[in-house]
Amino acid sequence: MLDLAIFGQHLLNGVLIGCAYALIAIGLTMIFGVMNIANFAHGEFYMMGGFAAFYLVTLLKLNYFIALPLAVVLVVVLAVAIQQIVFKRLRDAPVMTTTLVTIGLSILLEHVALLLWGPQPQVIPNPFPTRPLSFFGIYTTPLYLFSMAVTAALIVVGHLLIQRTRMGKAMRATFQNREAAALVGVRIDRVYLYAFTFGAALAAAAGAVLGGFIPVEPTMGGVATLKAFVVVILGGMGSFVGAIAGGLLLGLAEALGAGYFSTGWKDAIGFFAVILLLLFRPEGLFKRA
Amino acid sequence: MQSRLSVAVIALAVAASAAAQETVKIGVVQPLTGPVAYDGNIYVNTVKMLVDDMNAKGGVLGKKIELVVEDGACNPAQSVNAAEKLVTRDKVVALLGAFCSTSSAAMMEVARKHKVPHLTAISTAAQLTEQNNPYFFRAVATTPMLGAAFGGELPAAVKGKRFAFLVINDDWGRSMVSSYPKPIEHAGGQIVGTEFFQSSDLQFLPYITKIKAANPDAIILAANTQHAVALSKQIRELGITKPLIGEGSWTSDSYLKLAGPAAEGVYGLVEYVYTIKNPINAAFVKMSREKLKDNPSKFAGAAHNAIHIMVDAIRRAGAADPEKIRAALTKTDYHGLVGNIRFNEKNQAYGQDVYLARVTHGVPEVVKTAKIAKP
Amino acid sequence: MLALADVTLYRGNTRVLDAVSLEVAEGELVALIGANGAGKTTVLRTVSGLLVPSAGTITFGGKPIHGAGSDAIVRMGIAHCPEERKIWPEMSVHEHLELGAFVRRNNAAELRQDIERVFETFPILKERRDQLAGTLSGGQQQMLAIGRALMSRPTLCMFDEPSLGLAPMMVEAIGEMIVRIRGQGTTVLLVEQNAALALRLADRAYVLETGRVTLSGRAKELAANPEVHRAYLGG
Amino acid sequence: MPDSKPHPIILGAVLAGLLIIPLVVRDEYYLHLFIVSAIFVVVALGLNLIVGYVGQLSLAHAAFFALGAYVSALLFFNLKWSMWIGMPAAAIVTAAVAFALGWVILRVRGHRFVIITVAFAEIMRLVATNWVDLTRGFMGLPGLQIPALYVPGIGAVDVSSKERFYYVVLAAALLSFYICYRLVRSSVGRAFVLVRENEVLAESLGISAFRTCMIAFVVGAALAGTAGALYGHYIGFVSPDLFNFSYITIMLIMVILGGKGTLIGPALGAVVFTFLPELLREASYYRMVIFASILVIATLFMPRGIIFPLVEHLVPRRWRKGHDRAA
Repeated sequence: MLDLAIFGQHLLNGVLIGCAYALIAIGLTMIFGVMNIANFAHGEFYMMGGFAAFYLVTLLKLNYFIALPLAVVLVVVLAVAIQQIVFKRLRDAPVMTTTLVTIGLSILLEHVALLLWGPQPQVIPNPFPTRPLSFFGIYTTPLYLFSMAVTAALIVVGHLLIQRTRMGKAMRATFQNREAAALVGVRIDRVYLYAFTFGAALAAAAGAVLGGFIPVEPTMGGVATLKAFVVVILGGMGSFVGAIAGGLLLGLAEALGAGYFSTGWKDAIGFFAVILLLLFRPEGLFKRA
Repeated sequence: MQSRLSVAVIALAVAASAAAQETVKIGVVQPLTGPVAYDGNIYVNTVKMLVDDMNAKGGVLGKKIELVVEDGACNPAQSVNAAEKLVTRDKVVALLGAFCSTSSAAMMEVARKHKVPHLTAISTAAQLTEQNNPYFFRAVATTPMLGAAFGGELPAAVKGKRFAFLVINDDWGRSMVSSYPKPIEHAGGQIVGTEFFQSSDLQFLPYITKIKAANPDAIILAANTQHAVALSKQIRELGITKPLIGEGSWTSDSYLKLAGPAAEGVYGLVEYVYTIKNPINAAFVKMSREKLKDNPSKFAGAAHNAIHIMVDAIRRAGAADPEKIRAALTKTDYHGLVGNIRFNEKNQAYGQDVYLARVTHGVPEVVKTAKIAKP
Repeated sequence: MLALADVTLYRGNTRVLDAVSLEVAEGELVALIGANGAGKTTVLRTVSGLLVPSAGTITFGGKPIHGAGSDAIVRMGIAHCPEERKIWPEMSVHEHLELGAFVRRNNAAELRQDIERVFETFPILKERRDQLAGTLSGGQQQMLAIGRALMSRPTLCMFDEPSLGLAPMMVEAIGEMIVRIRGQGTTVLLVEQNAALALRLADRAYVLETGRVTLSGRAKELAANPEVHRAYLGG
Repeated sequence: MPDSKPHPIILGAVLAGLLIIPLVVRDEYYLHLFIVSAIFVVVALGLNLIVGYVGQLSLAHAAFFALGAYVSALLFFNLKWSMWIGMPAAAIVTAAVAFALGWVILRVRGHRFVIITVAFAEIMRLVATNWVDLTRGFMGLPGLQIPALYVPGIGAVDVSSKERFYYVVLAAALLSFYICYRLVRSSVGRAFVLVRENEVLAESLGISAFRTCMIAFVVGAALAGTAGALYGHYIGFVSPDLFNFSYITIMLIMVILGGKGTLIGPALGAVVFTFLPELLREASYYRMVIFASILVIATLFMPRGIIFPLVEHLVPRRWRKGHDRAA
């Protein structure tokens, strides 16, 4: 018998996590699309966003709602530095170089975080009441709803920025044909910088928002990167809309797969999908052929 | 005049340090990095604090004790490398540690090879003491021993029949799932669900939802701090109000602080909790609060047991000689933090107390004590 | 207006351009012809700042521009309508034109006006203004690429093989279009493999062979040159 | 970029140096590191075939290494097969798995290839942790032993001590080196480089890029599997930790910083980067930070690696006979 409340709960879990996956994956897919780099260090921005928010709230005693955007700002500053120091040099570098450098960077950031903040998992204190809310037997909390709303809002805002703004259009143009973009006067290094920091900002936002219920710790970035890669492949490498759809799909697939199939193998679902897609449908699931 | 005095002071200090070079070296392998680094660091800091205290009181065999600490990262290969280095290069006379059972399992082969006694007070995988390794000792109850001691008490303690497991997917979680059901069922309970989470998970909503569908009266968990915090919060957030019973860090200060209200009412099945009443513990708690600014956790308790049992053996051996220490260890009859500890023929500790503690107003209160029977 | 003096360019160990010198005067339509791989496209890419010459100078309006970024060069008034059109397949016609004016940071009214002007020149693009460029036909894509180039209000517009892969009728239309653009006061540098077309449209022409300028002169005279005739006009 | 042929005197000196290590190095800890180094020489040489010679970044290599360790361990526990059978069995199984995997993935290139190999490695890790009935999951398989070696005419020789096991792994390392050496100097080796440098050109010359990649991939995997079996038996314990991402990271560091596309480079890289993290133990907390920084900086600024150029620089040209021009 299918218990509807439980089924609903799985769906809700899937959407919540799916939004987070999407938010992290958007940046990864953009960096991939615009710079042609598979950034294995992307998840570290998610981790650093979480830590930044945690320390702003606990050490500086900042208001939670001020700390969240401020945390993103801090990570953006760092992302700009990383872009200028490292990623700038990766322009037109072979796949081997970019992959190795980003893997190295990921280890570096993880261990610097470990040195600075220790291995202890931290939960960002937040002003939301912890008492769960229930609708028809489906439980959630104000914080979950807030997180879902913020991630969804950021996804929409990100989408609008990419679709409507001058720089957003320049990014898409650069992705679709870099030389043509250069020939209308788009400064490619500027586009790289914007795409990279924008992606880092979204990942950091995910870390800051989710850090209220998924503890923040130095190793979380690596796991997030792998999931984000799965999402990017599902959605098609470089596709913004694909990353959103892919994120939700992976979140739901994992939630339902774990709920009705096997929790131990839930992570394998995505990786199998990745292999099959890259072999047979590299443009992702959502692109019209 | 003054300068001459300071020269004398320096000369004295040099002489003292020269004398101190004759030390008894004990090697420690714990995860200082990696997924369980937090708890590994607690262990290391506690051992360091206790050794400083012992040295202040004259050390052992008239020598200072010197700790050499290496990072094993909860990774078998790294732990092996660390142990090799400690034994062959630092010439330690005894090894403490490895946190994760897999690391201890790998490390004990090094101990056997080099004939150096190796004591763990944390790794609980049952098969560790089944390897016929005369150099390996375990000063902690295994999960099956805990299960045998307390499993039967659980239905009465939580006034329920239906139990579900939500445990980490490793030797610990799996041995819990294989050893607890029998005593529970014997006491009239039943198991209605079993879920294993991965150590890389910090988001448990699918597991919890699945457990919820089974509608248990209580959930039995195996998790250390980082998982325990996320688990208890997320379980409450999905509207499950049933009691939680955990092996692991469920009564440690770090957990209680991080989990906040979600920790209220949680039961911990532990080998040590800082609220037990005895003079050794009172002194230990006082020292920890002063030096480490924290109430000792279960891992601090393990550290206390480990270093005391080892130093006690060295003292009884009468020499800093690995073979003699090993022989002395087998004859351990140590009365300490959690009662009396001896080793059986497989070098497995027994006789100590274990506790069922319930978190009340943020403080773990002992609700039941049991003694580990000789296996 | 545009002058290349002894421009040399290496790619790896191969010399792609060998002391190329050429000039384009204001208001002229100059053609650059040559076989496949002669280096015609490389010349244009070097002028646009996509490539940096190893030696030699490029001046525009008397000022040296070699080494400047491609964005700065567009801003100076050089537009480059690239080989194979290089449209953005998943962006709309309208977006292409907007981005064509990327360097001008113009006000909205001016932008709208310019877009209307392109639409007047290419009415078919107006019909498809919201269509994705990838769905257009080859000729329409070429029109879009030209329209995009014109959006930066260039004083010099460079076309790279605009007739490539088009139906004969479309080739004629594009040729007319280029003449019209020149008629509106824009200087044109045209690269073509279709030498007959290029020599018919151009005032002057240069012949490029394996990275060197081998011939130059008035287009009519070159068209009459028997060597050129044999090599490039298929006669 | 094949290595130059070594001068016989150099070769002899190096071999002699390798042979006397257990006699000179009395510190067991260092001997332990030499043994692990030799095992990783086998791994790095294998990875180098696919990464260095055909130029595809495979992140599945650590999974093959772990697979080899598991195959040999499972044969040991379930069928009581000794390591001497387990090791070739591990090589055969990993080669077969690599062939099957290669059959589907060697048609893709670049990022797609990289990500598929990550996904494969992750799936293998999940299998090792979740197929508890076979692998005992996270509990791992402890108690592996190094069996005696039957030498015809002498009988059983105990090789389980470090001093003796060193010669076993040294033999494995030298044999792998020889196999790779013959391979890259054959027509297949020339095909490797051609495919790496210009696949279209290679195909136009009638060289199948797919087949060429497959050879490198399968031989590389077999070497990784062999090394995995040796490692498992030496450490005495096999667990899913072997699938950790840190292993592939260190293997890549060995190959890339050693000097990919050469033989000496990755081999020396394996030794250096087995010792370096251990020596950096003194720096305890900073170890991985230093390590990762080296990786980033070297990849960015030293595309030929560190060790091979150093060797080239230090060993005078006249000592190297028949120096090949870099491809």
